[in-house]
Amino acid sequence: MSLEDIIQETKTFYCLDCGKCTGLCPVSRYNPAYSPRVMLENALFGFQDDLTYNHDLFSCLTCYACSSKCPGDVDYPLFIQKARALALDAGQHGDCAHSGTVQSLARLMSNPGVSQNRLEWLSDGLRISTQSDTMFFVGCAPYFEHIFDFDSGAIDAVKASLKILNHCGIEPVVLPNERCCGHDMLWTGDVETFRRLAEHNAAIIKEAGVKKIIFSCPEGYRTFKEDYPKYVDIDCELQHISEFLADRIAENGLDFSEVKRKVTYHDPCRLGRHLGIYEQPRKVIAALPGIELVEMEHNKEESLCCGTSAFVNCDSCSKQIRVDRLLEAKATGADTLITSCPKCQIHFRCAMTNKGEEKGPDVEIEVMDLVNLVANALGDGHNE
Amino acid sequence: MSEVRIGVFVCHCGSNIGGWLDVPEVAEYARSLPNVVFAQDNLYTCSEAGLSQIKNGIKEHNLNRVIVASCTPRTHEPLFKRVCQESGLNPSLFEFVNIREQCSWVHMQQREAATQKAKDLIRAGAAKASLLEPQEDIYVDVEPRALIIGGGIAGLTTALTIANVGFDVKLVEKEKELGGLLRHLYKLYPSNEEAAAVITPRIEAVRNHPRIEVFNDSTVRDVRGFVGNYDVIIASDGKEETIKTGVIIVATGAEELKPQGLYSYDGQKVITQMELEQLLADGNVSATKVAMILCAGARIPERTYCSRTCCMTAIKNAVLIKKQSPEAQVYILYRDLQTYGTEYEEYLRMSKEMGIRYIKYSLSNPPTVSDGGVKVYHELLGRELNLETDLVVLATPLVPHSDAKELAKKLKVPLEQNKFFLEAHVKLRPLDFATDGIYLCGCASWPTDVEQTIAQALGAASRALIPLTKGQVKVEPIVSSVDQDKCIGCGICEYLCPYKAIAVFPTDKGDRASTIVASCKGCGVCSSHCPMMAITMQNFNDDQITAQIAALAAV
Amino acid sequence: MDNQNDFEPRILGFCCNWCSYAGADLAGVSRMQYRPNVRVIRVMCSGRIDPAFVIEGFLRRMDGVMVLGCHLGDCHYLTGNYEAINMINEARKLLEYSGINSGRLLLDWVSASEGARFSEVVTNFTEEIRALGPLGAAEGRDFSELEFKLRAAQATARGEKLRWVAAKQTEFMTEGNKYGEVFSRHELNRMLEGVIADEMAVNEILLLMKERPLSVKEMAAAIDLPPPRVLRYVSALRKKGLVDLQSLDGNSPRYAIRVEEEVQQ
Amino acid sequence: MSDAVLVIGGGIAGIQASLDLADMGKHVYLVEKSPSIGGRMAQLDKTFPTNDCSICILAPKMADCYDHSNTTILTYSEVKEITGSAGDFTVTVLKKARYVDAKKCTGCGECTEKCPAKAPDLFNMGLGTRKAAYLYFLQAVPRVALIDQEYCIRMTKGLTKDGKPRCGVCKDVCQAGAIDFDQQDEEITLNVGAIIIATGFDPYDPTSLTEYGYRRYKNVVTAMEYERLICASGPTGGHLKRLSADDRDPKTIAFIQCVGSRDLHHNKYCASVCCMHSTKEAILANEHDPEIHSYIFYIDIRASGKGFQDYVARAKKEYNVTYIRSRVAEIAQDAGENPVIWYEDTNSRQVKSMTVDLVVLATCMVPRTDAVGLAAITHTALDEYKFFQTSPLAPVDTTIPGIFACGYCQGPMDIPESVAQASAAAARAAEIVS
Repeated sequence: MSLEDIIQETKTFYCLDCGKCTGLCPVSRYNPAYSPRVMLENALFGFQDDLTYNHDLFSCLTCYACSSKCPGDVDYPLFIQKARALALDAGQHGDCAHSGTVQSLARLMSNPGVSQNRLEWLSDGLRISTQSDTMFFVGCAPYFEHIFDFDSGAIDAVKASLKILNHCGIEPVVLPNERCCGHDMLWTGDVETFRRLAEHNAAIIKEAGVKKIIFSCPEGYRTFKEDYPKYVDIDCELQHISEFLADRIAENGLDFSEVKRKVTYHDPCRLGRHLGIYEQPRKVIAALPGIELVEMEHNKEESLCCGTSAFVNCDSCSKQIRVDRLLEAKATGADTLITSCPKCQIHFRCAMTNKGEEKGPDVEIEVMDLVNLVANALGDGHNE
Repeated sequence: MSEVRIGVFVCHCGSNIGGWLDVPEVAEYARSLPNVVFAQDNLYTCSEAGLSQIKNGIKEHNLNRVIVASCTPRTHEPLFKRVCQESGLNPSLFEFVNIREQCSWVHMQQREAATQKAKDLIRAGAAKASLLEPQEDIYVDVEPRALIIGGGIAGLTTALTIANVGFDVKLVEKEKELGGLLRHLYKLYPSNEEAAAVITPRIEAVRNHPRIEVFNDSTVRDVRGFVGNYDVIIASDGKEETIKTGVIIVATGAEELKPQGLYSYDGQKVITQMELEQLLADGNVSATKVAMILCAGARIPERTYCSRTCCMTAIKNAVLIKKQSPEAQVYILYRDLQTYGTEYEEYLRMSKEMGIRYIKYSLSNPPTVSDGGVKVYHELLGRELNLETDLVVLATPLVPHSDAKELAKKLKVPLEQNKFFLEAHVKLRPLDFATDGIYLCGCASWPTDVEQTIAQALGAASRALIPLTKGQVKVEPIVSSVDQDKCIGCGICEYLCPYKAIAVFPTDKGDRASTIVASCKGCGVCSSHCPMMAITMQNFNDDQITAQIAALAAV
Repeated sequence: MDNQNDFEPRILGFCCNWCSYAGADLAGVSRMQYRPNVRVIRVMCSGRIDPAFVIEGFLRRMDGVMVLGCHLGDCHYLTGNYEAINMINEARKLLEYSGINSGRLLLDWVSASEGARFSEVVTNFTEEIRALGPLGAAEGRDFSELEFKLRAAQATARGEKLRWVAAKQTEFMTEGNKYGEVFSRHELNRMLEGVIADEMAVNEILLLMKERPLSVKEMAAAIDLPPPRVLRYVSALRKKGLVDLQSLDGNSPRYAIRVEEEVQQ
Repeated sequence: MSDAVLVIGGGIAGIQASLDLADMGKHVYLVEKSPSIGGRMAQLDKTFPTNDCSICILAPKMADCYDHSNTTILTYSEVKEITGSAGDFTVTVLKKARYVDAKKCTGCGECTEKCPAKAPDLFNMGLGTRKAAYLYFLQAVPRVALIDQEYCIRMTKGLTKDGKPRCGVCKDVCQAGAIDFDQQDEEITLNVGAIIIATGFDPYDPTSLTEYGYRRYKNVVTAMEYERLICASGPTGGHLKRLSADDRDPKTIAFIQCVGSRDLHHNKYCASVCCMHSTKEAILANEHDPEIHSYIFYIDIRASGKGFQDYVARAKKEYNVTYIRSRVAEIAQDAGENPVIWYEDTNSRQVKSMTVDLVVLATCMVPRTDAVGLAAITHTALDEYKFFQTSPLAPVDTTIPGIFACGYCQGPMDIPESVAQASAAAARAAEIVS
């Protein structure tokens, strides 16, 4: 793909040079050198090297804060995604967080021969099947348990999701040979690895014969929904678990025990701005008796990113964004910060473990995935 | 005449007056003036509420003079005079005192001084009002004919509209051919129609219209008369012809500035948009690396205005080049893009989609043109770009014709500072001149695109049709009158009157001057020059002015 | 005398309806701030301004008079402002003869689009008058002295003789008099000045006699003219039947205004 | 055949078209939906580029139009049906009940004074309240009160237990005996030869631009609200102050351009007048208080009309107005309810924030919501933006012969252009009914 192709695909030429993207960009506020607008403008005037050899190409969070409000409707995150592929062709990699472990893992998984022990987390109480029409896509949570030196909470969320599905009478298919969805590969420019992963997943899903896939990870959900169709066929209904829950609650209601919490909800970029899902998680929270939901200054469409995506380029700027977000959460007076993305949770928890070294402001707040909140409220009585 | 009973209505004009001077105090003061029997303040005297207060005041206090102290008589006098008339008071017994443009708006930080000045002006107004006399309206017939100056799209459109309603039209064009600026254009934005296809049928329609007579190659030599009765002397082919007409429409257009000395303009490699139009029309554009520089000669200290049409012209021509050769690189160097409205903004978007690139430059760091290239600092990118070019096109502003000033003088209408014609009111009377019976449309007034020009031309036709269909117009009764007992028939007034509206006639007392009312425009030169002080200007007579002076001076 | 700094000049303004008054309106809507010293009377044309109005202003103790018209060539009435030049020129001479600094009279041009210029002209003129001080200050004379002269000037301005010459200026300069003699501006000025000198003297004499009967000598002393010249004027007035011999002061006859004849004023 | 003309919409365009035709001796029926003619221009404080007081120059035209012997003004009325064709249209107009007898009402305001029921003041853009019995605005033409049945206690609350109406204060205090609770809507049939549509615009609701916090933050207002705030006959009597409880006078004001305009997510087009009205509003702010510093955030300054460039230059030089090239990204709020503006200064390419006292959103202007209905009634076509469709070469001709459109309902334009178009429409109509 040439630079001109990228301009055409992302409609970069519609840029009004108005600067709204840059003004909205969470990165630009901390990194004055970083300007989405100038990045686009350079591309329009053919300065390709200024793009591919630019460290800041990897600073973008692809959070869509810019494009969702772009008056010219330029798809900047897509532009970045494609430009990173160009950069990779030129031998340029971004700095990846956690020493690139996540990326390496994904590349490893793209090798068809590799064998994994994917279901080791499955405990006795949780039921899965091989016959159901519904599949639950686990994603990378089983690996996250082992990568981070703090409790990522990722696998707990998977367990909670399964508990919820079971409670609703669903024993989903969970595939032992499922691979990383490829999200991080795609967004770091490694299209080839992404394609291999997509093809693998498409094949095993087809083989499983399921009709519907439920995700608790917004990245997997987005990738299946928006990116897979360009490479593979997935002939299934796709749903995020918050959508699933909102539907269930609207249809029959669910019997919840009281939740004495004051919570605030953090919209993950992939679920929110990428896919427009703002109301369902809030409806789910509102359905919990006794709970109080307070909104942060930036919520829904204006929600702030957690500061890192695709485990790329996690620097001081990312940390600052994260701290700001946690401070916003604390400012609401909530005792719990709810999110529905395992990665948001990881990044927030990471920020809190780091706080000692930086002697920054107190950002300690309980962070919990929406599914954990719901699963807890379902109580033991319902959990056979 | 019975006792003088003056009512004074002092207007707050919202806060326009009330915010800067003490209106109630001024009204209170007015009440103390000689002959003033009633005074009140109103929030907006010109509102329905204010007007009915005037009516009530006249009725309840048996007023026989009304003073409104508010804004300028130049806009609101007719309204208040009408209200007086409706209340049975002769409108000439109304006096206007301007305490807004003359006081509150120009002495904003001097409340006391402004209040005092308002009192003084009202005192003078009351002094004059006491001496006002009722006048009867004067009506004159309108010659049922329109004369249009300029045969471009504006003039042609106006001519057709007026003729279609059923009036004779005389169309004067200084060039040999009709069509104006459009004759030099290739295609029009945003419709992409060929200019020729637009103008030619209209020229045909005008040529074939039984009610329209065209004077090609002709100029206006002189204009005399007044609304309804203009005599326009047309010079063509060395011959002169006088046309009697009721109304005159100025549709003389404008011309493209030739950018001599700007950006290495040479008419070859560096050309104007209109020169490019010609090349495009002839299919003679082979350039594939084109830079267009906007605001060439516009929005600079010596010509501050934005010519409104050049951005779209440039974009349209850029699109034409790009359509002709899709591989062409076209850059548009701009300062602020004027793609206002719906279609132009869409056109801009389309041009970007086609690959035309926009570069913003600033006046302090303008592009430089050299052989084969343009160097420009892209303000928004923060870097200098070296554009290789084989053609540079300058978008230059439309400027008034050099003879506009002369025509303005003949018509006795004003020009604004850039020498475009100045309308009666920039907001609400865009197609009228302050002089009755003369109208304007199109680029003569300001650079306008074709759509706007047509709208204005139709609009000017409407304005001109008012006196034409009415058949007569009212003349302000500000005319001179001669005291036949004092007059000695010296003829000085006849000599000085610019309108030949006063002349010496034999009478049984000997030669005496008298006024030709329909021709008199009320300037008062006769009155100030009469050796015998025998001439009175109605509504501006010596006694009234002297009373005003005395009242202003009284402390 | 007022302290120069506290002195707020009182200025009378005349604006024509089409240009300068419109310019004042524009200054208004544009909120151009200027000194509040000028009181404007709106007339249709600057050519309407009779020199008598100007004199009247000073008689009423205005410190300055300002006449604003359309720019030359832009007059709504074609030539009105050229006539204004003639009239103001005449008024200026009358002021000079009355001992008043003619800087107190301004004729200038402001178009309908020159709001800024209007405010500038007003402000500048106000400051010029402020610098001159109250009427009489720059002249070094009491107002009562000036008043006498101004009353004479007023009568002169309203008198047939001066009005005739003044009104004929344009014709004399372009087409000439009835003998076809075309006059230059300089010649006309001399003619005008001659008439003014005579008429001022005559009117001063009449004013003096209005107070009480006077001898030629007394009159000559009062208006600072050689007695023979005063005698000439008095003789002319007698011939016209305006003045009568009233009594004798020693050898000198005293003259008085004829009772039944009112001097045109 | 009829030589009368129907004008729909009583704003400046409708008024001008009516006046031209009436002066030509044609009978004009002017139908206006609201209780008074005057339209949007009546809501403005001043007009650019001369700072003429808007109502001052409009009011005489309103009065002329209403009092003209050749006009019939139907306010508080709507066109319901149109049949026929050019030269001979039959029009059905619904004249809504005012519950006040227009012939008797003197507009004295007594009923308004005493009415106990409050309603949002729509003329003041919902800032402040008016009564259920009200005059649409101070300079309303005709000066006839009306009763808002949605808020009138008598009409909403029903009878008391003993079968008596719950309120009737207006009727009691009206000395002219003009209050008539039994008044009914009326259908009027008109025969006209031509129709002129001049329905104008609505301001675009900026609530959907969530990043600007309109309605969330008290000190973020729209330009139309600002016009009312700064107008002497507005809800604050012309005292420019913040809407937050602190009531503070603003010292710094940010004017944000292109709010919902030139934006593919909202309205693609340029509303054409915002650069200039914002410039005017900034000038007015400084005039109210010379300490006020205004910032105008723009993309392109569209100042191409007569005298506009000089006006902008004066705003910079004399009125403490700073122009910043940027489309504002986000408006937040600090603890003192001060709006915090985040933006990229595109000339310096720096992301900056600025805390101001007041934000004014120059919202896009969109066709009136009922344009669609009117298009259906008249069978005229709308363009993709829902403006009445015309062509550049016949700028006031709709797609139906004999029906013309002028002013903002035809496309974005300023007042002089609307006036010129209104005269143009009058000329076109005159060609038919002459």
